[in-house]
Formats: sequence, C-alpha cells, structure tokens
Amino acid sequence: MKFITIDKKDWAKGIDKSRGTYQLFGPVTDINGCQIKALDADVQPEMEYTDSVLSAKSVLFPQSEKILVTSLNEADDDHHIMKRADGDYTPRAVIGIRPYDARAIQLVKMNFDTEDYRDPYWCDAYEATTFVGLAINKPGPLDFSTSTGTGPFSEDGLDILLADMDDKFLAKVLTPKGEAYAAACGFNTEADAKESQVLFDVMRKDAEKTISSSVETDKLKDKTILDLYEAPFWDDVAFSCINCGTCTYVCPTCWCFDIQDENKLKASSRFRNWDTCMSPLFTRHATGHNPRGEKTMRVRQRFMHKLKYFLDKYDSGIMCVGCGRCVKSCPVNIDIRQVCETMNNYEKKE
Amino acid sequence: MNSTKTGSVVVIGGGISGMLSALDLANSGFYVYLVEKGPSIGGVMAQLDKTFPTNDCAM
Amino acid sequence: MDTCIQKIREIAGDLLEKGEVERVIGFAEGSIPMATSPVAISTKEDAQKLCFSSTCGLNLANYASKEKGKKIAVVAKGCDSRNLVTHIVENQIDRDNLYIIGVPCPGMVDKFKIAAEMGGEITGFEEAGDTLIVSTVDDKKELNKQDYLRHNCSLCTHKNPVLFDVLVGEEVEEQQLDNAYPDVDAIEALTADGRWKHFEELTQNCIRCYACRNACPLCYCPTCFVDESGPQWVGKGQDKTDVDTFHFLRAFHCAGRCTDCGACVEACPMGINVRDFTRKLNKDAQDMFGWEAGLTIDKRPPLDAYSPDDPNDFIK
Amino acid sequence: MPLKYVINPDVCLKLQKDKCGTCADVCPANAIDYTQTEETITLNAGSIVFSPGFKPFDPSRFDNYQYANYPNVVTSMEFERLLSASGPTHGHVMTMPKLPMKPKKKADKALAEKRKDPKKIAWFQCVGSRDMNKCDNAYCSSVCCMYAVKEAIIAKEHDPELEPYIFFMDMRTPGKEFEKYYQNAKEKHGINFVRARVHSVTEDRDTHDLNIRYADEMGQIVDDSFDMVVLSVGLEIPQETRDMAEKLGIDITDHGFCKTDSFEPVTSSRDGVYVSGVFNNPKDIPESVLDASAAASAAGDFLADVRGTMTKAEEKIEETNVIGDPPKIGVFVCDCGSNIAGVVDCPSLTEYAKELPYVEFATETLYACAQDTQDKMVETIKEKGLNRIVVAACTPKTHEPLFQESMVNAGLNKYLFEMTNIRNHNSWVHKNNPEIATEKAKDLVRMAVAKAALAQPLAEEKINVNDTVMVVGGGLAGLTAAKSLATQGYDTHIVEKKDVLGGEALKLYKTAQGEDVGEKMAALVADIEANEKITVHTNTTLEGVEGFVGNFKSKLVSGGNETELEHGVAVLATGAKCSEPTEYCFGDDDRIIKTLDLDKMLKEQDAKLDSVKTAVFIQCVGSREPNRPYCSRVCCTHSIDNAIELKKRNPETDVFILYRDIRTYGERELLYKEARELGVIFIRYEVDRKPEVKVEKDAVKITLIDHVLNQPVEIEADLLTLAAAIEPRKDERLANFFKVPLNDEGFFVEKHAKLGPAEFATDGVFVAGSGHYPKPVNEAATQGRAAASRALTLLAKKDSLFTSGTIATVDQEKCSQCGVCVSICPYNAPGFAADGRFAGTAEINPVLCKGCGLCVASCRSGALHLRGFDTNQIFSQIFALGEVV
Repeated sequence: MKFITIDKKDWAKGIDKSRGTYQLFGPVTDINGCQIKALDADVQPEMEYTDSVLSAKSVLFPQSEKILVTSLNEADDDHHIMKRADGDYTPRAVIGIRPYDARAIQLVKMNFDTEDYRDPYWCDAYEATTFVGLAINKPGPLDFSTSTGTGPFSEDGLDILLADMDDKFLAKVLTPKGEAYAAACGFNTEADAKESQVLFDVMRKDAEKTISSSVETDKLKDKTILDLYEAPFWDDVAFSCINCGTCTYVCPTCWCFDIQDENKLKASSRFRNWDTCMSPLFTRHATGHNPRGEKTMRVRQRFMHKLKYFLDKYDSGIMCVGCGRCVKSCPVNIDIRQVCETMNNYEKKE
Repeated sequence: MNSTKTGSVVVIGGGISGMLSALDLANSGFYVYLVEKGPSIGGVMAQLDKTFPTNDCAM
Repeated sequence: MDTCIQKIREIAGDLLEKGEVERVIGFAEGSIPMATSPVAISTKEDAQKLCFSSTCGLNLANYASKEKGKKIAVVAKGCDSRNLVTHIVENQIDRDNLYIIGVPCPGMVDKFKIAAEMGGEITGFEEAGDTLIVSTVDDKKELNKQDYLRHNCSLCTHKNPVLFDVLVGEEVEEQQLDNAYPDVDAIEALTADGRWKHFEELTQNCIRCYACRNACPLCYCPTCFVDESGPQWVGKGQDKTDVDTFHFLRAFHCAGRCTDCGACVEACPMGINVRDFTRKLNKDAQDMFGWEAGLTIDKRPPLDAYSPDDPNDFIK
Repeated sequence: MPLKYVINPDVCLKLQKDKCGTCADVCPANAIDYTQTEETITLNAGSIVFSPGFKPFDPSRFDNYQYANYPNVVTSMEFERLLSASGPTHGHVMTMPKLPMKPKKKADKALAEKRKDPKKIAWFQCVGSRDMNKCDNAYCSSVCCMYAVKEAIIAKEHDPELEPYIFFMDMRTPGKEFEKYYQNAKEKHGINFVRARVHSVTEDRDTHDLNIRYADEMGQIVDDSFDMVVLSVGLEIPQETRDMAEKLGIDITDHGFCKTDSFEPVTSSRDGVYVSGVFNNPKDIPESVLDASAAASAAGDFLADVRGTMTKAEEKIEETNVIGDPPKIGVFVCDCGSNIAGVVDCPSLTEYAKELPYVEFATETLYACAQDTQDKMVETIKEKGLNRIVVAACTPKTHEPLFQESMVNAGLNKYLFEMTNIRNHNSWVHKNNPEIATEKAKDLVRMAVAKAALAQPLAEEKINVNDTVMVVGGGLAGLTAAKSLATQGYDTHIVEKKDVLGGEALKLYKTAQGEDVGEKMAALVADIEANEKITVHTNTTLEGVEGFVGNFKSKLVSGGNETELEHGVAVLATGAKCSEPTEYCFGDDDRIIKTLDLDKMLKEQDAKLDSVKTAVFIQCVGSREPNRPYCSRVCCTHSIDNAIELKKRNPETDVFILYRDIRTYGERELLYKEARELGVIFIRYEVDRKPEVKVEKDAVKITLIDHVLNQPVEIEADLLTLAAAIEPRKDERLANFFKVPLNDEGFFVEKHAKLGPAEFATDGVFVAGSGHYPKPVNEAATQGRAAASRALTLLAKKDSLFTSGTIATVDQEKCSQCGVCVSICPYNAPGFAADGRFAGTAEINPVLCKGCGLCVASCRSGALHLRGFDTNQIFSQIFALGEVV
C-alpha cells in the first residue's frame, strides 16, 4: 500500500495514457444526468459529480448481456449447439466509482462468486476490472452509507481510492491491481504514507460528520423471519407502490436477472437482462400460477431480501450500502430508511 | 302428399338472374335444373368490367 | 393552499366517519423534500396525513381503479379527474362507488428543472404562493413557480376538475392558448432523419423499468404487451428497436385517451420526456377528431369507435 | 363461368372434316372428347323460371354510324371488354380495338400501325332504344345512361388526359345513388355531357379519326372530331326468345318483353311459369337480382305443398380427430392451365414444397378445382393420413369453399385448410418475371405451410332458428312478402303503426299499366286477413329488438299494451312518404296540389277536374336538389300517366309537363310517347332557371324559359300539380334496433348494391319497398317477394345453419374490461360476461361475429383472438417469410 499524489494538470494525460492497456469506464453527464458509462477515446471521466443516476454495477453486470450464441443454420456443423458468446475481458478500469458502489460490488460478489458456483461472465469481468474509487468529500443529504457498513472513504472493494484535494488527487493505492493501473497512467509521485493517511483520516471524519441520515439495523438480526413476513404494515408500505422496477434498477446491490433467447434470422443469442422482483412476471410459473401474485408480496420480498434474508444468510450486514438512489428515484417516495426502521422496531403483538 | 305437382323447377337462362333464382330455389327446398344455351353460365354480367354506381368489379 | 388542505382533511374525515366511503385516496407528505406519496386513508384521524401541494405530480386515478367494488373517495386535481372520467368510460371504475374531492390545480413543479437550477441535492422546499423557496446543503434560492412548472402544467387548459362531487377551493382561471402544441410542431418541423435522431436520443437512457407505464392510469391491462411471452411482441433486452417499440406502442395504446397528466415523466427515474410520443397523438386526436380525452363520460375516445365520417385522408 | 374450353362444332375441323385433332394431342388432361354430341333430355318439373336475358342491340344496320365499316366505332359492350383487365387488351384502351392484337393480314398490319391511345371519345346514347325511325325499339333500355357514365369515368381513370363526351337526349339515372354518380361524373371527373342526338359519323380515311355532326341545343350545327365513338347500344329481346315464349305459351309485349301484372310482377300469363331479368322489361343488375329472388318466391308459392320432396339430405361424414397429432401436410400446387404454370415453374415449386417442415405429400395439378382433382385430393388425404391441406392456386374468395368441401368429404375439419394465391398475387402480376414469380411462389407456399401447421379444427355452432317471421310495415311490399312467406308455411306477423293495411299505395289511382290500385290493394288485404298463418298487428309500434338471426325478440306496443314477439327473421318494409313542397307557392292556393292530391281527385272523380282547361305539372319538386340529391324515380311516369288521364277525360285540356329529364325507363317510355301523341306539351327547364309561379285571381301563372326558343313562356293554369319528392322515413331508431345502416338521405342501405338488394348485412334482416329507395308498385311488389325468398332460404336451411368457425374469442384472463371491442364492433358481437369467474370481461356471441378481426386489432390487452388467424399463425407466416431475408 502506498500513496501517490496526482497533480490535476497531469490527470487527463495520465488517464489517456492508460487507455492503451485499459478500457475505461467513468461518470459522464448526458441529457438525463450523470451516468457511469464506457468512455469514448475523447471523453474524460467527470470527477466532480455528486452521484450517478444508476450505480456502477453495470460495468460488471450490464443491463443486457449476450452470454451464449448458436447457429440455427442447419448447414453449419455445430448448429443448435450453444457456445459462450465472445466477451471482452481485457483489462478495464472504472474511474471515479463511489466507495459505496465498490462495497456493493463486494456484496454482489457473494452471489456471483461462491464456492458452489462461479458465474463466469461476472467473475471474468470482475477479474479484469480495476476499481479506482473517488472518495466523497461532501456527502449528499440522502447518503446514509455510514450506517450500512461503508462510508464516504470506505476502501472496501477498491484498488485505488482517490481523494480530491482541490488542485490534486491524493491516491491511496490499495492492491497490486491498483498499482498496475497507476503505473499504466504514469502516476508515480509517491507521497509520504503516514502523512497521507492522517490527511485521509481527517477528510474521512469531516465527510462522515456531514452525513445526517442513518438507519438503525441493530435489532433486525434477532427478529424471526416469519414474524416480519406476517407483519401487518406491508399493506401500507405497498399501497403507493406502482411496481415499477426503478428501485431495483438503480440499486447497486440488486443482481437479479432474466434469461431470454432472441433469434435473428439464422442466428440465435441468449441474453441475460436485469430483472426486477417488482414485476409480476418475476415469479410467474409457466402454469400461470404466481406465488408472488400480489403487489404487497413483491414489495415485502424486496425489503425482506435486502434487510433480513441477506443479513441472515451471509452475515455481512444488510444488502444495502446507503447510496440513497432508491429513495430519490422512487416515483411514490417509498423510503427504504423508513421501512428499515419499521422492520427494526417491529414487535409482534402476542 | 296428394299433390300432382313435382317439387322441381327448371330455370331457363344462366345469367345473373337465372343463376340467383336457381340458388334461391335450391336453398329453399326445390330441385333445380339450370338450363343455359351457351357453353358457360354467367351471362352478360360476367363480361362487364365494373358495375355502377360503386365501381365494383363485375367478376 | 393551506385552507385547501384543511378542507380535504375535513371532507375526507367526514366521509370516513359517516361511513360513506371505505377509503380516501390522496397524497401525503413524503420523506424527502419535494416528494409526496399516494396514500389510502381509512380513519378520520389518519385524514390529517392528507396534504396537497405543487409536488403531487402523480395521478391518483391509477389507484382508484384498483379498488374495484369498494366505495372510495379520491382527491382529484384537473388531470386526475380527467383520468377518472376515462376510467368510468372504460369500465374501470363504477361512478356510483366513487366520490371525487375536486381540487383546482395550482400546477405541478418540475423536479428535474429545479434540481438542475440548484445544482445539487435539494434539502429544503417550501411554497409561498407563487414563490418556491428551495435549498441545498450550501445554497438557498427563491424561484418563481411559473418558471418551474412542469411542461404539461405550463400548457394546461383544464386545471379545474371536470368531474367532482365536491370542489375544494375556488375554481382557478383556465388559460387560453393560441397553440397548445408548440413542442410537437417543433418536432414535426424536423426532417424525417431529424425526427428519428430526436427519438433515438430521447430513449437512449431508458432502463425499461416501466415506471412510465406503471404510473400511467391508462395502462391497466392485466398483462401488458411487453410482458407477454406467447407471442413475445417485444424483445426484453436493451436492443434499441425493442426499447423504441415499447415506447411507440405504449404511446399508440394511449392515443385519444391520454390527458397529458405528466405522471409518466414524473415517474421516470431517468428523466426521459416520454410525453414527446403521447403528445403527438394527442395533437392528432385534436386535429382529426376535435377530441380531448377525459372531458365527458358520455362519449368514448375516437379510436374506440368507428364512424363513417372518420378522417381517412391517408387512404389513397 | 367455369373456366373450361368447349369445342365450337361449327368450325372444328375434326368434327366437320375429320382432320386436325391437334387439341386432343396436346391436352395433358385428356379432356378432349369428340364423340360428345347433342342429346335431348326430358325434364319433369313443377314450375319454370324463364330468364332468357337479352341481346345487345346490333348497330350494324345503322348506316349513319357506320359501325360495320369504321374501325373506331365500337359498341359499349366492346368498350366494356377493352376496359376489362381480363379483356383482349388487358384493360388498355386503344383505337381500332376490333383488329387482332397481332394482325397477320397486310391490310390489318397497316391499320394496326395507326393504333393509338384515344384522347377523345364520344358516347352516343339511345342506339337501338327510344327509336322508331331506324329500328322499332320504342322503349328505353334503362341501363345505357348509367353504363355510359361509368365507362367514361373508368376510361378517364385509365387515362386522366382523356376527354369523354356523352351525347344524350334525357339523362336517365333514376336508380339508387345513380344521380350522385351522374353529378360526380360532371363535377369531379370532368365528363362532358351534350344534349344532342348525333346525326352522322364520317371517317378520316387516313387517320381513321371520326368526325361527327350534330345540332346543339340552340339548333346550331356543330362538327367535332373524335378518336373513338362508343355506341351505347340498347337491350333487345331476340327472335329466338320470342319463339321460346310462344312455345311456353306466355304473352309478350310488342317489343318481346313479358306481360305481367304490376302486383304479381314475375308471374307470366301461364300458370307455373315465372319470369325474371331483362325479359321482364329492361333493367339493370340489382333489379334482375330482385326478379330472380321474386321468381323463386313465386315458384315456391306455386309449389308450396311439394317443397322438399325432391331434394336429398347431404350425407354426413365422420370427422377425424386430429388434435394432438403432429401435422401431416399435403400441398397441392395448381397450374391453373397455363395461368400459373405459364409463369411459375410449378414442378420445382412442388419439389420445394416437399422439403418443407411437416409436408408429407406434394403434387402438381393442372386444375386443382377440377372435380377429378378434388376426388384425388380426398383419396390422398385418406391414403396418406394427411391432416392439413395447403392449396397454392387462385383466390380463396371464390375457391376456398370448394376445397373445404373436399376436406369435409375426406373427414377433416374444414378449417385445417389453407389456401395461398399464387395466381392473382403472383403469376398475373409478375408475368414478365418468371424467376422472381417462382421465388415468390415458394415464399407464399412456405408461409402457407407454416400457418397450416398451426391450424386447429374449429367448431361451428348450430344456430337455432325460430320459424316465425316479423314484417315491419303493412304496405304493398310488406304485404307481398308476408303473403309469400305465409303461403310457404311460415307464421308471419305484420306490424303496422296505422289502423289499416295498405300503406301509401292506398293513395294511388292507377299503376303505369292502368291497373286500379285501390281494387288490387283491397284484394291483397283481404287475402292477408283471410290467411290463418298471418297475424296482423295494426296500431302497433315496434319499441325494441333484442337477439340475432334466428332468435329475435321484439317488443310490440299497441294502445299501451306491450307484447313480446319471438321471431327468426324480420323484413323491414317501412316505406317512404311524399314530401311537402316548399316552393312554387305550394299551400298558397288550392289549385296548386301534389301528385297524390291529383290521384285522389281522379279516384273520386272530383267534379272540379271537369273545369280544368289548362293543367301544368312541374317535375323534380324537391328531388335532384342539393338537400335531396337523389331522383325520386316514380314521378315522371306518374305525372305523364295523370296527364294522359286528363287528356283522355277532356282532349281539349291543355296539359304541360315542365321537366328536367324525362325518366320513363323501360316500357314506361311508351307512355311518354303516348302523351306526346295526345298533345301533352313537354317543356324542359334547367335547375338554375326554374319555373316561376304566381297566384293570380283567375289563374296560376307559370313563367319559364323555353329551352328551344330561349324565350320566356307564360302559362296560365287552373291546376298546377307538383311532383313532390319521395322522402324516406329516416327511422334511425328502427335502424339501430337491427343494426342496419341508413344512407345520407335516410334510405336503408342494403347488403350489396348489386347482389344483395333485398337483404341487410345483418343476418336474418331483409328489406323491401320504398324504405330502400322510391319505387313504383311493380318494383315494390318484386322486392317484397324477393325479401320473402331470401328469408325463405334462411328458414328452409335452418337445420344446416351454423356459425362460422372463424370468429373472435376472448382470453378472459387478459381482458381489461375496457369495452373497446363492445363499442367498436359493427355487428354487436362482443358483450360483457354477466356472471361467473370472469364476470365483467368481454365475451363474443359466435352467432353475431363475422370474423372481421376489428375487435382483435383494437384490443390493447391482446385478449382477443381470431380463430383460424391467431397471432401465432400470423407470426409463423412472418417468420417463414423472414427466413430468406
């Protein structure tokens, strides 16, 4: 672990230099606001953004990803045999990822990279990716990341953590991957480690202090699943919900997907697309039966999964990193903080 | 049935009028003989291009 | 506005107390500035939760029709009332089971526009007449509400409810417009390529969360065409053709029925102006059939009926 | 119209001289049989319908038009073939059309080089009609004005630069929608109308252009040049028909038309012999169609007690259950002689079809529709166990039922059949590009096979038919219909809102043939009242109708009492009424009356008539005007009839008829002739120069511009009769009860202007009388009988009346209950389920559904499906097409 100082004057040049060996992702603003996207050769990551509308999860888990291909042309010898689609797993770096998004990727990893099963698409992309985080000096009013086990300066899941120091970035290089990327950029002005760590700590404390929002999760672990499941408040929580998938699509920790085959003429491709537990189709059986047929069941599922099932299964805290995106984007203002509080404080009446 | 009549009708002429008369009779319970002098039924209407006033095709 | 909220609460409380309705559907304050949330109130006490402001941008007709068979009351601004009308016409709501608490609408504000103006997360929002007092962590501004109205509200000619059982507050003056569709005219004036480019860019960030569809009171089909699998009308990935097919077809399903309530845009997390599609069809309905949706319960929308004098200039 | 060739024995070398025989050598189907000879067969029949038709008048004998000598003078019938896509020039209008397309003779070749697209064509009206000088045809042929206008419009559509001229005496467009057609021809299509009888035609020897000479309305001689002249030839009864009539022993008129009674208009003078079509007076298609049905009704009445004694019940063949079986498709590729095979490579198409998925068998046939091919098809289905059939041939519109019948004969559900049109859609339109046509045929066959593979057997539900008939309207048409239906054994109810039967006919004096209407009506009413099968409801109104074909329930209200009538069919014969004139000082003076008032005076032998010295009739009062653009059809004949009556009562009476066009169609023209001979004076006026009427103390003064003198003429009349327009009742409520349409003026719109003139598009509902369009006694009676005949065919086939299998169905899980289908269906087929699990969702009444698909297309929720055209079938066709893209 070492610290590097990057003069902002050298920043763009260094980034451009890395393009030779890395495919870059980062924040850019378009007509609909800030998005984390693959950067075109002439586009620099915008390092002064508040937050992106969507999280950085799509760098590893695109909304629509071609996973298998096959030929339907019976003249081909291997027709109708599924083969893995060509994917680009050359090194890539995501510049300016927020620490809570990086933490979220670690949570998602628990799903895609397990002892029993390793998702090749996600894992190969993960292996190929260097995460260059940008610490949050001024957290927004909806940021409650400190109460979800992360924070504006969290290093979890990052290869480099950058802190914006006005005229320069102070970079904490956390992993060999990070080191390699810094080298590729030609960033090599090493800073004093001790001094730098002190600076980081001060900035972290300042940033954390401004966070006013938080959730209480301390009692969740001790609740009985069935009690929460049968709690009467779900109807009220769900009333206003319109069952759009917005909360799940903006969420950095939602990983559900759906598999679809698409045929175009003599070529068939199998895609996986983001799916959402908000959609009635999510659990509809081929018979037409739907175990989560009612809206309330779906809303309950989302919160129970994030705040209770995940907690119980992985013992790594709740499946929420406190980015606040769902609170902001929900068209009907269903606030996960309030729901979490309701669940946390719920006592079954005997 | 003590009628001396026969339950069949001869329709003479296979133009539009004769053909439709034959159809109505056959469809209402009579055996019909449609007699046409020419080699085919259809009459003059079959030779027309369009019909007024709708300009529908006569065929 | 405060007296108006007071009246809503009184009427709602009264209706519930007397048992005239089972539930009152209205808006409640949200958990963050500029957010409101649709609620269903069932006790007189809870009626105090009801509120009304320039941020009640969703359409409550959407909720009313889901309460089939129940007697309900709905707080309805102009748009909501027009969609209630549509729902009555389309057999989604039984008029006899519906009590409409009409609210003359002050116009809804555009959250995206205000956020863009403030340049950061909003931490405070207050209304004082036509002045909006908006703050962020390190800024506070007074904005003129008329400059920050939602686009549909700035062109609204039906602020007052068209159908109601009680009206809360005085009717507001309706504006007279020389041209209700300047935005559509501008798109129509583009070349075919230009229009295509415009729509391509418009939907480029669509994530197909279907918030627009789900917020729309017109989209009540038990199974939406995008969700059908036999046949699968539309691919489910991010293929541009499929994304656009969704938007085009949804717009066509709204043709002659859309009241331009703006709930779709309000709901879109990506800030996509999906009204660009529906408004073109609204304009066509106006031009071809002299029709504005949701004004009368006595007539069905033009595309729901066939009449021999329907315009058919397109048939050559 | 079977597309079969026959040998003309008069010119066949083989038959005449036992030479040649080429056709037998080349016919691949071995269809040539020289041994077939004429044979005489004796038929025993209970009745005869005589419908021998007409011959177009042969203008060769007119030396002034030189039809026989000038190549560019043609008859309207020849011009009709020139316009036709299936005609000798494939619809290309060209001069010298009578030359062969590929002339062999030298002189013909020289002529053919001068062929061009005509830019100016003249139609001469009344060639062989209304003409006692050059031929003996005094009558009007009734159809020529309209067909000339039509030919001019169509020719102009073929070539927008064409200048058509129509030379006529009176423009006779008295049929339904005809007047508008004529006005449109003038105003929209730019057809030139010249009121003149052309004297002669001469030819430019070099160019073969035609010069014509005529006197215009001002009496000026005009010379003009045309590329082509079309002679609008009349309809004529040939000698052989007259001979046959004589053999049959039926009376004919001087012109060879059958003599009939106005109240029994298809009944000849001999018992059991009925007549229809042009032989029963010149008429166009819809009237011939009405005659056809009327004659069937009359013959049916005559043979009522032996109905059904000679017909055989169809044999029912057990249907094979194919549900769950994998598709085994048979493909039949039709050569259509050379129609398809001349362009498409049918053998390679057949080979291609064999390779398609699920295709078990494919074969090429010379004519798929031939009876032997059909037998083969049935055999093959059974032998190979086929369960789906695709025929690649012509249009399903004409041939699908035939193939489906073979399916049924082979024990397959008829909806397991799919037809694709490789002729009209392919070989005909791509005839110059055989390769592409063959490729397209493969596409079409592949698509049809893809769809057929998904075809499912569809059920047709039996419709129960109530035997009772309701006739709405107790006028002549309604009574005629009721009488026929009752005679053939059906309980018939007549609903009449007035207290007496008879309707408007009771106000008439005499028919055009001179029959006393009052006497005849009294006899008819007495017949009706004596008939125990008929129930008369006078003073009764219809207040509501529910149900559908075979199962109507009507609410009848009489004097406050409500009764319900269940009936299977309905005849709407609600008639029309005489309008109240709003001009010519009507109402200001009792010497100004309407035609019906004069009838009343004649009927009552009113003494006032004796003092009439000058009587004037004004025609087209309220007809052919912007607010009533139609011609009232009956007024010309009626006024002329009354004028003759006045003249006969007192030859000294001066009688004037002020008219726009005299429209005495058919043999009514003879009345016009008679009137002139009796000294009735006819003065024509233009609609923009109408007569002016002033009421003065001792006379009604009428001023108008005489069209010949172009001078004002003043007539002092003591009786002015206005031929007031006939007005429909415009009964929107009634129309709505039965879901039948009204046209702009308020007349009922029939199912088809030509082929369905006595029925509505709504099954089980029929129309007769002036509610359909103004008509004189004989035509009202004809339509009454025709409506009865159409109703009878439905009632007689009640045991074989089924719904179609191709109808809409609702997936009630998906229905959003929005009601668009209910609102949009023109046939009232969708409704809301009243109870059950899916209460409130849409459901389709299979009896009312026509399978048009409108509801399917309009359903946003995708809940509606059209059986036989389901989404998966349509998609499979699209994907099958996409396979090669």
